[in-house]
Amino acid sequence: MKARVLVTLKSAVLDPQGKAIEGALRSLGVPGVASVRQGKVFDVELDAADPAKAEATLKEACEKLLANTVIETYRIEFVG
Amino acid sequence: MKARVLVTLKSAVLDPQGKAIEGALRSLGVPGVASVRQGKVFDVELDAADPAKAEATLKEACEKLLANTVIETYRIEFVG
Amino acid sequence: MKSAVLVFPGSNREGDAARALTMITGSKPAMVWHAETALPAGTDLVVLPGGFSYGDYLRCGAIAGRAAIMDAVREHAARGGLVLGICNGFQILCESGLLPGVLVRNARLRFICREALLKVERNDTPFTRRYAKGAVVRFPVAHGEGNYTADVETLKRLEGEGRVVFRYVSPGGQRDDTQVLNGAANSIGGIVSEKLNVLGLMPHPENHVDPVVGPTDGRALFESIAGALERA
Amino acid sequence: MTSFEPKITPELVAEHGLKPDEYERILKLIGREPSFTELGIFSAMWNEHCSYKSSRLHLKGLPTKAPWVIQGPGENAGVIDIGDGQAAVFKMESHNHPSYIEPHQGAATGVGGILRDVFTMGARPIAALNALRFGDPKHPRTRHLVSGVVSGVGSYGNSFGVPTVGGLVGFHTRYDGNPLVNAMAVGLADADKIFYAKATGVGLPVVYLGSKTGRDGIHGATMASAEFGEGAEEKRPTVQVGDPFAEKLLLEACLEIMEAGCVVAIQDMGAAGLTCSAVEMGAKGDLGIELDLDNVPCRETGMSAYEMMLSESQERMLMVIAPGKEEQAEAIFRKWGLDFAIVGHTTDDLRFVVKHKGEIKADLPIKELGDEAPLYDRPWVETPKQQRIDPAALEISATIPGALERLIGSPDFASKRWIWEQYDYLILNNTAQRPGGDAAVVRVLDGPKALAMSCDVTPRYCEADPFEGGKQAVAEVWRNITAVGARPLALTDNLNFGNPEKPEIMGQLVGCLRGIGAAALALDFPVVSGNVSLYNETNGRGILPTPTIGGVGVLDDIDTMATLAFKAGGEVIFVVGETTGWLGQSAFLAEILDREEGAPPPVDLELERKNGDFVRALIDARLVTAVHDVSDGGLLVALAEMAMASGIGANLLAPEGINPHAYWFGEDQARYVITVASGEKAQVLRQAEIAGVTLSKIGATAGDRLNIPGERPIVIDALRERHEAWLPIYMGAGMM
Ligand SMILES: Nc1ncnc2c1ncn2[C@@H]1O[C@H](COP(=O)(O)OP(=O)(O)O)[C@@H](O)[C@H]1O
Ligand SMILES: [Mg+2]
Repeated sequence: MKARVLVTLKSAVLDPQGKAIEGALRSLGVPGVASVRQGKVFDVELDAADPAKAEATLKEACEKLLANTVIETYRIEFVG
Repeated sequence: MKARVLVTLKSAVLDPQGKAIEGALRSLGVPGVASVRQGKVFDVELDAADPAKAEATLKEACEKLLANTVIETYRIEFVG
Repeated sequence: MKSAVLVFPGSNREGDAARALTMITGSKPAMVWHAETALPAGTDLVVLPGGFSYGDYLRCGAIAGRAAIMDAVREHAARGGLVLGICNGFQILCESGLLPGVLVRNARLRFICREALLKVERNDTPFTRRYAKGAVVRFPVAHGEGNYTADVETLKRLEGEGRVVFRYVSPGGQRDDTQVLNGAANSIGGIVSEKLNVLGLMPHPENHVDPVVGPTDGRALFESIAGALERA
Repeated sequence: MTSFEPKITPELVAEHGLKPDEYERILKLIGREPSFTELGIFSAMWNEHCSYKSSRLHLKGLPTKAPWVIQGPGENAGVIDIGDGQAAVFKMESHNHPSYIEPHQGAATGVGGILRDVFTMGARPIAALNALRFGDPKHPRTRHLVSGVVSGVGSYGNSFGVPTVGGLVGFHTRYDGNPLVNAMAVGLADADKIFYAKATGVGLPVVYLGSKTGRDGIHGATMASAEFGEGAEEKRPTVQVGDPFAEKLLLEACLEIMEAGCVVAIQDMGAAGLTCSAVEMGAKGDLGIELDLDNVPCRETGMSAYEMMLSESQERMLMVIAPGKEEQAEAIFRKWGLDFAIVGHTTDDLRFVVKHKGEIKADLPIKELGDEAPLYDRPWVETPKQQRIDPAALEISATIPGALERLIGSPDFASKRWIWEQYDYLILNNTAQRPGGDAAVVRVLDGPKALAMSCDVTPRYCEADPFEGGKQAVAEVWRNITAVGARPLALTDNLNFGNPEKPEIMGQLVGCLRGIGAAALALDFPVVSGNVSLYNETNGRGILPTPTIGGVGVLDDIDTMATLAFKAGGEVIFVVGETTGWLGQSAFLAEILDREEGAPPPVDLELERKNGDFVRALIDARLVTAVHDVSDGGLLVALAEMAMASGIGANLLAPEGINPHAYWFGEDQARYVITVASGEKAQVLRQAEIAGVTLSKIGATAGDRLNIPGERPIVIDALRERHEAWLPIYMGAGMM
């Protein structure tokens, strides 16, 4: 079973990478980008076939490790 | 207009980060994770309201900066 | 005094920390592998050294923050034992919940190795007793993710409780947020726990202890610890 | 399942970089048509990188011996005795092409490779250096390359935990499509505990250690093989990704099993991975090797024998383990979280046998794979000599201060702080001389001994006169090491050239090698390791000939170490050596007059030695307060660097009987600037007389400006600002 976990910064948290990218895009002459925020994506392959169990596993993975909930939020998506 | 850009490593490319996370999940006792690959996600806000134009802008941003097309592939998604 | 230096896969300044401790406190620390579940009996000081634990993949310090040994470190800290986290060690302390906040990529996104000036904001901690209050010291930094961030309330609390121990300053000794190396909130270089027994800092005092290789402003930090433990 | 393998066609042979006559050689050697896997093995063993087929003949002329040389060229790295039972282990290697394709990963894996070379020998890396050459700053790709290469070098070394203490960075349009990334590593080992690739003992396990094997870096024939393999859903990148974390674990694990006496032979898997490492271990030990690829830890599914044999996945090692030590070795590797697999054994039949899924994929004579590699005596022509430049014939409008300011702010001379501050140069707490000096100085253990190291070359000289340029590169490195007070002991070279099939290029290689050899011999500075990188060409135009030299020397007492910063006002400034005003191929000529012409400065090796020994003796006797060698940019640039490093200025004397521009900016060799406290002046003059060394007083330190009679004063702070400005502004202009 395949899943995707998206970890993004909470909106109140400063994102230096996003800021730098905005600046770089501007100086590269890419027009019309108002803002960029960078996050992480994890493509996870799971042994479980049961979606409920898979979801529980991923939740545990996020809470324990993948996201730092002080600054980040996460979202779990199932792909195919 | 909001868009999401997903940048992931091409499948044959070594992903040291994913590997380290797999190991960490294992030792944290999170069961049933067969493999993890880590990528980046960019949440982009665009001035353009025209989807075709927005797509063109994002493509340019990816090719020029967001993705390292030698080892990465990217995907553009429009969110709401 | 008995100190323990933790070693995680990917730690790389554990030797520097051990050398500084040995040189200044006169006793050699125990090197403790991350997979251990207990600290050596009678440990007074735990040092989390610099490096790239687990490659700093995922987030710096994240994986190490969840290592087996960290439960023992938490207990040690809860008992009032001293804990010093330097650079990656600071990152690990934040990730493990022993200190608030988090360290993210430097504002300019580049790794930076440079001598930095820091103001010693208080000298009533076990780590800073041998510095004058307000003294400006020179410690090197060597990090790519030293940009300290926390939410507004946490920052307010830290400042209100006077828990910022080291702050990056300009040569004049003034806090100067435009001069910071890494973009850290409030120019924070190091913070201490509520009970003052856990210190995390990004710069490397252990690399400025030996006149052969540079200034020696870091010595007093280790002397402070030794002194504090002697008195205790 | 019998895997399908492509037929051997002339096209396939060509795609493997083998010439028709080379293929004939293979047929004759094995008496039949090779299998696809065997063809891959031959292509790996017989390419330029592994076989040195174009350069081998000429490399033979290099002096490689001295009483202190423990291991010369031919192993993973050179080894020299530095006294007190300690050995320095070092080498330099290029990662030019990969760095052009993907600068960050290319440079990172270059650093990873050279570190592995050093710790394969049983040494713990204590320092890294890097020599970088980029194209014209105005070239559209240059900024991207600088940014990527520097972050790659830094990220790998920083994470691995080795201080990056020195290097060089140059720009020239001739590197536009061919940046050079030469990485050097220096390690420390007990002199009696060096490990080698040579296998001994029949029937011993051959063990695979480290990271898993993927399809990384399978070159040339990949396009062909991709059509046959599985999972070709996207165009396969041949880029290797470095994992410094894995390498750090590999280092610790390797040193631990070496210490535990488990290792008979060890070889890292670098270029052409498993193939080169296995063949070398067997061939050096006069043993056969049989590999069973079913046991190779793979990262990807369905890898063929061909792919496993040619994979260049990083952070891997091959070892022959001592009898009965397998379990202990395995436990150590598992503790570090690394793969450990027995993938074969040594045999007594001198065959290299590769098995996969019950099939024999290769069965080749192991010695001949290396020994019978083609060796070419390629035709070469000598580079035509150029005229000596007469300063009087030059039209110079720039004032001397104006020219200095322009030079010091130009890409080649501007401060490289923006770069080296991205490298951790302090870790291990032994860096006594940081980037910015003539040579880096790294304390050995707890001292007082230290190693001095430097890398250098002046490609402009090499192009104008390969022989003199080769000599000069060695002399300059020797001088840099001398200028901190150390005794130069040995060097490593990294020969970066264009296409050797062109007689002019081959002439550059031959000329430079002769020059390097002559200087190494005259200066007792033998070559103990090196690397050759050829075919650095774009659109038929070669790079400037760039034989980067990396040197190591020993400083017995770190307390005597000299630095280049002026120390105080009121001290006498002397120049050691003769100043004739040699402007041919000088930086002044190139940068200020936009002319890269003339004969480069000749190098008098006897004089180099005499002047260098003199300076070293002064340092040793603590008679000098600051020392800097005079290299490109000439006397005034050297003085400016000493002033900028300290904030102290100087009142300089006007030259007599010599064109002032040529005097201040000429690049005569074998020179040093030294400062002497006034009390020691007489003593120093006497020493010079005894040694027969030319010593000229050129001024005294004072104030915060450089004052040249008849010229406007040069304000040091302003000069420093210019010096520091160029690179950050350049790098900041386009990107983050
Ligand atoms: N790529 C680099 N990495 C680390 N240090 C560097 C690099 N490039 C230059 N440096 C350092 O900057 C200083 C000046 O370099 P350079 O101008 O090449 O010296 P030289 O006087 O020998 O010509 C040296 O200390 C050198 O080690
Ligand atoms: Mg020099």
